[in-house]
Amino acid sequence: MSHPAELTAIPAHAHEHEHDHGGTGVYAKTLIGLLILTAITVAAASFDFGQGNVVIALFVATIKASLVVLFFMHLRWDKPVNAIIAMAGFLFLGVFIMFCLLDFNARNNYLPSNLHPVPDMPLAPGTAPAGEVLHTNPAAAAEGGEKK
Amino acid sequence: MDQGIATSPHIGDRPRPKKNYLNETKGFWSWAATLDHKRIGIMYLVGVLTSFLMGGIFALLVRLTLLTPSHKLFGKVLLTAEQYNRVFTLHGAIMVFLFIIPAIPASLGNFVLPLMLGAKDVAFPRLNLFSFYLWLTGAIMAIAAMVFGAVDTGWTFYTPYSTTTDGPVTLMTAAVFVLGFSSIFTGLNFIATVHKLRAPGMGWFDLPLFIWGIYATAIIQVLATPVLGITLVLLMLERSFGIGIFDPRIGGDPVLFQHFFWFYSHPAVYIMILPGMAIISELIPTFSQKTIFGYRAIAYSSVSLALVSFIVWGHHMFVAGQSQLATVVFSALTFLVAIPSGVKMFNWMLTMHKGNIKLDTPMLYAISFLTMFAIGGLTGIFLGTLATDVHLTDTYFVVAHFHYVMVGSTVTAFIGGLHYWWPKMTGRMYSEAWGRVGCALWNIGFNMTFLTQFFLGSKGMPRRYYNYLDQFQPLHAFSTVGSWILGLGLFITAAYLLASLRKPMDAPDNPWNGTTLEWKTSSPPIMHNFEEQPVLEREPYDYRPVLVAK
Amino acid sequence: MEWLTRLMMPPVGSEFAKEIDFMYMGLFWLSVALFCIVALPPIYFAWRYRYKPGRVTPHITHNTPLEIVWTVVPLLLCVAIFFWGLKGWMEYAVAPGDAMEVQITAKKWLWQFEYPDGSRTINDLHVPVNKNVKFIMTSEDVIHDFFVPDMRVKHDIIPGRYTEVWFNPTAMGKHVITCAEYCGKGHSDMHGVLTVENDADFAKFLETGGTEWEDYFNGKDPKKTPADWGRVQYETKGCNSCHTLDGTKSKGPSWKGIWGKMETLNNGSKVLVDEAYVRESMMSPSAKVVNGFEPIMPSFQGLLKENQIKGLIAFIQSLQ
Amino acid sequence: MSTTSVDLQTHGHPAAHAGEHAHDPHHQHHFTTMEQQFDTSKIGMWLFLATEVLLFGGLFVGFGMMQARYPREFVEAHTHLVRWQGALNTVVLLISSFTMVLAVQAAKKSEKGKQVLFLGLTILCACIFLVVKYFEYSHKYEEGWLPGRFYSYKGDSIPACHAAPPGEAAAAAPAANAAPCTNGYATFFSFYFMMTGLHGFHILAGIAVLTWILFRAKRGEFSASYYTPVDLVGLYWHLVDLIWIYLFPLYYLIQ
Repeated sequence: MSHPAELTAIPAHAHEHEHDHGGTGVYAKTLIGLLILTAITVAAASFDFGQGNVVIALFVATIKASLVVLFFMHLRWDKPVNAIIAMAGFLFLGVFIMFCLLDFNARNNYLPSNLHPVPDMPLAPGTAPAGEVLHTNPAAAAEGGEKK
Repeated sequence: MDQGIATSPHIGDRPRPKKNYLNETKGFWSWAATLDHKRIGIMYLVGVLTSFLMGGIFALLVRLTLLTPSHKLFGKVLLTAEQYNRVFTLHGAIMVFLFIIPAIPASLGNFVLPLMLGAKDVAFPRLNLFSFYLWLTGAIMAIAAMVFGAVDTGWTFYTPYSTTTDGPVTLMTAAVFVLGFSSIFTGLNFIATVHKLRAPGMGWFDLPLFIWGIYATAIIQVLATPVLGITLVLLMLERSFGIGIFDPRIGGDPVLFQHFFWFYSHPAVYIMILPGMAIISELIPTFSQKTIFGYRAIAYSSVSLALVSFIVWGHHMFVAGQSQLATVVFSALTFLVAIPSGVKMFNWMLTMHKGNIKLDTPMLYAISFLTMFAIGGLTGIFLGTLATDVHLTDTYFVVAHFHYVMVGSTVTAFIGGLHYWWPKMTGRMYSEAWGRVGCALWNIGFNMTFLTQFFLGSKGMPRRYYNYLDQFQPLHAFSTVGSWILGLGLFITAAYLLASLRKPMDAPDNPWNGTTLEWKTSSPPIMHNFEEQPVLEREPYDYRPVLVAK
Repeated sequence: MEWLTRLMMPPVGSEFAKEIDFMYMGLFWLSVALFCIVALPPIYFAWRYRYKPGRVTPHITHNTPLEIVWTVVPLLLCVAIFFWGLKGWMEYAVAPGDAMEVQITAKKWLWQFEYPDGSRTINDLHVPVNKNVKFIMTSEDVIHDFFVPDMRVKHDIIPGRYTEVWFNPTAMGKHVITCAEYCGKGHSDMHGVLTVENDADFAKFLETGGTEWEDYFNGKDPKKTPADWGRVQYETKGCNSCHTLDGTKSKGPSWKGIWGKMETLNNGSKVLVDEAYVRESMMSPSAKVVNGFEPIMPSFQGLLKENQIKGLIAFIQSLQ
Repeated sequence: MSTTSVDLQTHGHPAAHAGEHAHDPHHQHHFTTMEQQFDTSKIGMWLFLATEVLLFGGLFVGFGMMQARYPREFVEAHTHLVRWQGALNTVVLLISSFTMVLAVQAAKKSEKGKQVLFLGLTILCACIFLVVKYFEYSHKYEEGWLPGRFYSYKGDSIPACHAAPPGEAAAAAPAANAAPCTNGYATFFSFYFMMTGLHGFHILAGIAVLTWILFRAKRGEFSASYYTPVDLVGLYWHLVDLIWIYLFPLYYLIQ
């Protein structure tokens, strides 16, 4: 009972606040920042840091994305609920990536990808024609198995 | 209908207004182009119930085919193996995507949510209508796919089977893609509505628990469904262009498809069950005439179920070839689901304690929900536990488990909710006596059909089997007989509900002595829901008599 | 309570199955107890507090200690069950090092089993009793699932990858093998028979090289001739890495048209390529090396069964 | 909508608001105030953007997992993308975001001329982006760097057949019958076309809505009291930019 809905809580002059933030100057600075970061990330890519290249590229991209979200998309001044929604999107994407990596990084049981069609076994009635069925060399599979 | 409610604080008997949302405007276009959430809710209701009928017929067909190992009925083979595979796929796909996902949120939710909030409509009425037409488009595409030979992939579309099998798989996945976006827009609409269109004086913890459930559902709809969309797009492209992501012949990974699919489809289980729980949270306090026990616990458990549902999808893949590390992590996280579910059960139980319980039809369904959800939830422990899951997964045990959750719980709650809001939606009371008969048959039939399947599963009967070993025949036959009783119960329910529509309007504004705002307007409501903007004066489920005197 | 276990579970085929049954029954009784706790009280309350006009209900909004109890106790219970399940699963997931390895190739809709000595069977799996057996599985088309209910094990079989499962059978006799991942029209007919037998019987089974070869020699199926069996050997025993079938020279002579030819050996003598020579070349390849080739071929003594040699001879014979 | 707004008056909505806002034609009946209506639209838009993030996110996850599966092939395939084209497009999109935000500001300040100018510039940038994309795509097409089964590049950098994990299984690979194996390469270009294609589709959709907004701005529909559509289209446009900010390094820089 004690929580008034937002619509009654909005002061009448809230609308005017919208004009206060931002401004051409802020936007111009943001753009310059974004262009500089683009230059940095392009420059960094011409050096070989090994795995570091990916980290740098994605880190810079995240800074750039944050600038866009905060200033161009006004999230810096916007109502918190919109920020929560935006973050939820990225958060759940992160969950998705994280758990998939948890699986993929721990895998070690791929067959050699040199699969080739070998019609070595009669096909059960109704199966696809021989050319479409992959035969994997069981001996190769076993070898892969021992090598993990 | 009932005595004693005249003294209740929540009754507001006014003369029935001449105009209501049903008769304010007339003609085809007044419905087809309506922006009114109540009419859109009714259109959805008709749509999902039609889908339910369709899916139900396929279910009965599946059961009938499994009656005997020879699949013969009166000397004729009922379905061949290919037909059987198509029929169970259609049953699954229709029930999941066309019926159960939109069932509660889009039909009852659409109708009730703005009323409960004291709002005139949902936040984006045009988007609401658009999402209904998306649903309709998806339904038509699914039926078209059915006409063009139907698909035999199972509703899960597992690769590489789905990328290599014949049939209109692309059309069917496109249909599901469209249905997904319908679901996204419904969820989006509800979140915005709950945030911005609450009646004056209604804070977050004054929301009816139905709204909390629908809100939690909407979070999943918005955040998980896009991944289903992209998964299906990838599947279609894999089929038509061989892009090499899911099909191992061209370098893809079928287990990646399962990750993609279950990232949506596990949370989708909560798109199905959370609204059911939401309805139960309304029915139990109303028919116990007692305030809800642990309001905040129920509200938080809805949202936490929604969030936890995103991090447990790997439990569908314990033996599917994901890494062992992932399997262990997903099993551990899966057990988290049990906690909020348990919390809800205990709260409902304690709400009934010392109540004043009227066993009207909706309440009978609510109690049925409690028993069936208990069975569905507890058998989930067998499947979440790694060692037993290895034996039980991909068998009838799983089939029985998810039917207890999706049908025994969600559909039971849906039917209960339908009875609960039927007077509000149609302005008419249904036959209480027949209602009880229908509920009894539903319970007997359902438990006969699916309790049996736990035994089939633990005995080692794999799912999606056309032929089975003779030793399973008695159990299959028992299950099939159960499905007839189940069907009869639903038929009776449909019959008396439809029969009630022929009566003149006789429902009082608040037949159940409910406390939420939808009972404050007339039955059926007027076009813009309330004569005056309602202001929340009492918390929901407040049955204290002190305030009666006031 | 043994009858109840038997009512719900398939026959016990291994010690692991016994453990799973124990765990299953433990969870079953736990579930029965929890069902009584959460689902029966509402039914009792519905009767005990049935509607009476004018009855006033108490306004009880919550009870924090009680709520903490029913959050924490189930949580602890869940943690315990998780570790119990993990313990059993570790046993299933990690095969012992000394296990005999059997290759499984699944395809629509049959099982192909290959033993370490090269013996192959279709849908007919034999394993010795009380020995650890590990299965290394892959699929040729779609996902299948190797499920032996009596052993309480199953695992998906994925094309492009191999997966493993193992068990130690204790119950002699026949058990059902079944496919548990939907794979199309013949999914429900994709059965195999697992025969658990004593060491002597198993040795006898291996000696004859499994049972699949019989299909190629009994003349019943025109698509299964001894030469076809030989082609299978050519591709799986590694012959194809040195001998071509199209006449081009590789590390060894091509088999095309070689049958019945007089070959010049590296010592200048000549030899007729007939059954005796082919046999000798497989068993002691360096004895007579064809001119122009290195003596690099390993001996296949003990690696090829009689039926396989016969098949290979028929195959070479057919390459005219 | 028209019938329902008539209903609004007949149903005695609190008169105070009606007076305050002087019947703004854009005011929908079920909102009490324009402020509430604006905030609701914003929430709706942000929710939509969250779904967009997850929609694209699926492709990012797919790309990441396939890169984990085929690290060597992916790095090699990367080298076929032209870095300066990607960089140019990045700059173009960043500038378009800047002009977009100025257009929103102009709408807030009721400056009609500036609105039209900046919206026009934004559309221009979008078109430049598509032109660059066109040259990129046609180059790929000519070389046969195409998705999935259309991959037909015959260049020397792709060996006849790969074994994965690299080298290990080479011994087991029979010399005969080694068809050129494009697994991984074809997958890379599948993702390249899917992700830039979906992004390009969003650019196209963006051009369509921007044009629509441009015409409405020309008619002078937007002012300080009502500029919701400009604001929402702006948010959408920035998201399209934001996705490119991730696509650019992922495809053009990591080599």
